[in-house]
Amino acid sequence: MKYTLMVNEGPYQHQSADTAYQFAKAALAKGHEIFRVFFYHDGVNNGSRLSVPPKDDRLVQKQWSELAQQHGIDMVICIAAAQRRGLMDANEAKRQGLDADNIAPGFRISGLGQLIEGSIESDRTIVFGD
Amino acid sequence: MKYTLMVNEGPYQHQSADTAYQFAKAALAKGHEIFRVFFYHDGVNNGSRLSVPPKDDRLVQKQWSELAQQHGIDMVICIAAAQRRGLMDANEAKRQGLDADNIAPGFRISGLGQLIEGSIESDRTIVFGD
Amino acid sequence: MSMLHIVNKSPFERNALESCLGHASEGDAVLLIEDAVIGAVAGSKAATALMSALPTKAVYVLSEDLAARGIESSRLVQGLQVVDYSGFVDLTVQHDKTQSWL
Amino acid sequence: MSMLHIVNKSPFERNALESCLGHASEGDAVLLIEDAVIGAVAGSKAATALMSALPTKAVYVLSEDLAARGIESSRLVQGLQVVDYSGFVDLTVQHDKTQSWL
Amino acid sequence: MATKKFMYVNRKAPYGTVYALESLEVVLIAAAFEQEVTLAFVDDGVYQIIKNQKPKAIGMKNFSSTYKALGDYDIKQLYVERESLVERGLSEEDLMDITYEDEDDDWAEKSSLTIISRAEMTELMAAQDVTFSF
Amino acid sequence: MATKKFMYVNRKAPYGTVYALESLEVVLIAAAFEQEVTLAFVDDGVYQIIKNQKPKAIGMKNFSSTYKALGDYDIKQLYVERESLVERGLSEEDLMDITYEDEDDDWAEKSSLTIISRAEMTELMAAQDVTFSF
Repeated sequence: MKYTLMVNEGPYQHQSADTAYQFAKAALAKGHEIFRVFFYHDGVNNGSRLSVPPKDDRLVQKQWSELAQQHGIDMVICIAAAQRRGLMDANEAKRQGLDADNIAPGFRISGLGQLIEGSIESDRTIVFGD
Repeated sequence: MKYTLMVNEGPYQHQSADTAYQFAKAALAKGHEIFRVFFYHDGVNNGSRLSVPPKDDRLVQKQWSELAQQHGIDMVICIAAAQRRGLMDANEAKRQGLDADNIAPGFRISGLGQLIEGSIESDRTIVFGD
Repeated sequence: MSMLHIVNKSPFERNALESCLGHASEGDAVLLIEDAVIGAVAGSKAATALMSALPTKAVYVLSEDLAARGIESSRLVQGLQVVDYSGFVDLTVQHDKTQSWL
Repeated sequence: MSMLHIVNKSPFERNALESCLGHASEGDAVLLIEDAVIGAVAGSKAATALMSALPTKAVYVLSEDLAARGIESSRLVQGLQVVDYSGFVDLTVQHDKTQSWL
Repeated sequence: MATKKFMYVNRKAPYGTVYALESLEVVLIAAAFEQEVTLAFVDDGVYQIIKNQKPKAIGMKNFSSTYKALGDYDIKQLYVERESLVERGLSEEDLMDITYEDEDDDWAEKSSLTIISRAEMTELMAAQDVTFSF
Repeated sequence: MATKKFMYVNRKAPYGTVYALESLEVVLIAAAFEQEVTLAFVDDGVYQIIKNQKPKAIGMKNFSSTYKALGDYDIKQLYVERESLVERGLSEEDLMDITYEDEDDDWAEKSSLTIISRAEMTELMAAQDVTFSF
């Protein structure tokens, strides 16, 4: 089966991002395909590379980066939600006249159309949120 | 009266930050003092300078910066919560070996003791959250 | 010595108002802000709980949040008092402590 | 053609489970994850609603979330089925669509 | 691409959280994909389309007029649950007029809002292919 | 500095949200300030101190042992609401043993947990100076 996952909450505050990650791992282990993970609302904060939690805790953002790189998953951060919350890649930061960016490896910023397209292309769409 | 405000949610996703800001403005207009605003949990994301919402919407993060500068309010971001969520000032970023920081003007990063101290020093502590 | 209880969640979605009313003391005040204001509408499922509270507690509703959600004060449960942000500040002065029901 | 309903909120705190059960069709399945698993404990205020659903809907509970919250499966309402993440994935295969009750 | 039935389920009040606004942003984009689009207003979500929203004093943008523009995007299936209105002390008269122009009927202006029962909402939900919850 | 009565009200289950963990982090810091510290476990908050928490399979850190260490920080007033337990099908036996050593009683180990009624919790809440809600 081909899946699109939607993640609507940021790391740590809610379990949603952890649940989506655990679901993705379990689906991949069974041979399914994760076509796309779309990060919306505060979910965009999963894509920050500046996070440094205590050493005995998981690093949610890095787990996503590693999963994407190991399995070639397309991880898309919604541009409109990201702009509100201050999640920027180098291009966007430049375009907005900002002096820094904070996106983590394996994520890309794009539009909401990627969510709809993912849901059309996939057999299943699963929403993880608050 | 002397107030300490605690803000526990990030900008936009929840109204809490807006409510805290409106409350602070109303209290200042009546001659009260805002001794400290302490940002905890996802509230630390109020302190990002990389946010660029649509032009017809408020810029929550900048409203805080301006309020702090106009009234000399001490705005403290909890360091432990900020590390989990990727909110960094230049010092912290350097100490953690990160290549960027994203804190907005008027905020400073410090420990949870600042919250307790604020509540001891203030006549009232008001919590804004989800 | 009395407490101002602040409730910001819809009573149709969450248990915050119910828990607040179950733990507020006589003479305390309850202030509804943000999405909690929709519980103040007369005839709603939450109205009964508010009416039961009124004999022993003052209940206030924030006008700015009512306006945002299109609620005229004529629609509210009888006995509720409408305050604006300035009144919110005054309530935190009149009551020497606050408790937020998150 | 059937729906997998996913509920992740405590039924004591939010109306998500109640709304889900009020909108699920016969033959649908309901999966409790995250904080929603605490509603599956026998003798709890939420148990009655789940028992009423069981004749027409399958109700599943995620084992990893039960373990996190210290709940043994012997404590659950009779008739609920415990699945792990691998079983969660299987449920999304068996049911051709899902609805999350956020 | 195949055509699927997309439903956007709105269960939360506006302004207290961003979900109502950002749900609407998804719907506007979805309109370009030529899929079947249905909006459901259930539980506190019915407040999203209430009349006379004035969020200026809480510092927020009034986005309620966007619902009225949905007809221009060919989105005209907005379903509101009657029980959700009644439980909140509301009725149909409290909702905004949201209309579309029917091209098959000489562009007559018709309501996009349909008030349905919980039982009917249950059937409508069961008939979807993809459900987004906000 | 004046001494104030601080209460930390925990109303949410652990792991589904971060509030339980980050509440505990505040409490540990607060211990250094020589104020009166009381913890209240109400509603879903009673799950924070339940026995046998095993969050490893959801990828999270097990922080429940920290509650047992509170005695070392001289935090020994943990109040649990009986009605909240009962509504969730739980009883006192489901809770962790959380103890402190009483320096006034030859370091005897005593329970830090007190189960009280909702009416008693109401009185306790009314007696505080500063209330943090999580």
